[in-house]
Amino acid sequence: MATMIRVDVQQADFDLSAEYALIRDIAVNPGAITLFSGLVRELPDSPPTGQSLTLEHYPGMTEKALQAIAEQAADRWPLSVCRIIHRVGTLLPSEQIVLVATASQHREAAFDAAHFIMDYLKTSAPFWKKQVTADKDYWVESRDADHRAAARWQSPSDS
Amino acid sequence: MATMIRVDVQQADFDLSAEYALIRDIAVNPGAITLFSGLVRELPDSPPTGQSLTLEHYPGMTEKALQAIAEQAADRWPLSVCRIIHRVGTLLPSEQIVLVATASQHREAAFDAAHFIMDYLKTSAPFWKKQVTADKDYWVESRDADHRAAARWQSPSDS
Amino acid sequence: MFSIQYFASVREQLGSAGETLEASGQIHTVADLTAMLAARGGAWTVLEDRHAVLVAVDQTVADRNRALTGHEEVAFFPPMTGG
Amino acid sequence: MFSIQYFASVREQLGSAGETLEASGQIHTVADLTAMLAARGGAWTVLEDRHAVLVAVDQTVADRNRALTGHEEVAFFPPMTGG
Repeated sequence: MATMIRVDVQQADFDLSAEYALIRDIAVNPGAITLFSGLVRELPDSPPTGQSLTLEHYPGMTEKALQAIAEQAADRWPLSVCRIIHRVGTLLPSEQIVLVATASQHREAAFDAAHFIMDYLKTSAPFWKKQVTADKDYWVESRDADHRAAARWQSPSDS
Repeated sequence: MATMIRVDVQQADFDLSAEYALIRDIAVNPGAITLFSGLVRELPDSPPTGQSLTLEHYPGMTEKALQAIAEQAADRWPLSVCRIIHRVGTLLPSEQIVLVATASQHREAAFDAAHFIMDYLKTSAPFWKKQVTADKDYWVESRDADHRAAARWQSPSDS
Repeated sequence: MFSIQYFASVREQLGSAGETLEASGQIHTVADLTAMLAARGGAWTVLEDRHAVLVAVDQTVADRNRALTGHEEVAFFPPMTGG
Repeated sequence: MFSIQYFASVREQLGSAGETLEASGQIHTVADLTAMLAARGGAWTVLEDRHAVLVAVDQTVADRNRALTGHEEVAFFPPMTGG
């Protein structure tokens, strides 16, 4: 089945509602749409004022990496639509960072594909987060848990 | 952690955008919001005109069943918001049937809780679907695959 | 008094959405109540098919051996297909 | 000519976002290129730490033993943390 794939890397905020409406319009007879939105968290141990998160990326490679992740998902699950938007630049707590949306005839496929894409995004798309607080700046470290989450999608025959 | 739970059973359509905006407003520092929307599928082997799906339910029990499913999810995953809306009555192809939305600090929890709720909904909430086509009406049969999907969430220690 | 409800295909097969039934000394469990209804014959015998028909007592799914006191709301319906 | 790019903490540690480097007969693999850069000493030695620094060749993550012809875009960066 042909999957409509679209990926965007942008500074601008995105409109989840508009993306959902578009998917309802273009998806071929979808029974199930899963949307995942990732937001900037506020660090509880630090004064809220002055907090921000800066997302650096590797222009050129980023779009290719997102496209490759979406294509992997489309190969693995019967999706009619696969949409990824990832923001870059400086974001404040509670702002939207990332949107993943999948449409399928089956809820299992829509859920698993969106979850897979998020797990892969964390470990294979060239984004880096710098956390800024009132008193210091630091690069967010890669988490073992994220690598384990991504590895979980590899079946024994893939490895 | 206290989870804000809200469930509704209604004939009226729902507004996913408004639910998402509300969750962003009320969720405590959410990092992850998962939304799942289930839509009426069009049957490919039957003329599109004249197709509809009628959802019957058991008033009184339905709300209790949805609340119980949401509470199970909230016991199992650290959710700040858990929202279920399920429509009843007669719906046309591509109309929205069900919305499940979860907010958590962690994407894993938001994804798994929403998926769990959908799987349980299918097998433990008193809804029944009647498919109407141009030439016949029939009750949709319960699927073994749905029972297997729900059973998958039971850990050995639960059973 | 039992308040009895029938839903979906069960409602259609029986041609009834519900009824009230006098409690009786013979009815101690869901299975007893079901047997009494099934004794009407015809479509009513379907109620004894545990795969085709589920039971809820006071709006919670219950086993056939669930005890009844005579004041419950008992519902019969096919396996659920929502979502 | 190699087009070399540095990102995130690697960029900050090196104080450089990138450079172009003449291809040379000594550079046959990513490991050779990395060794040449690390030979500058100081912060540059971090490039040889395979856990701390990943490499992409022509915008695809690559192993250190990946062959180079001298015309590639090579990027060095820490493990990714997007999403």
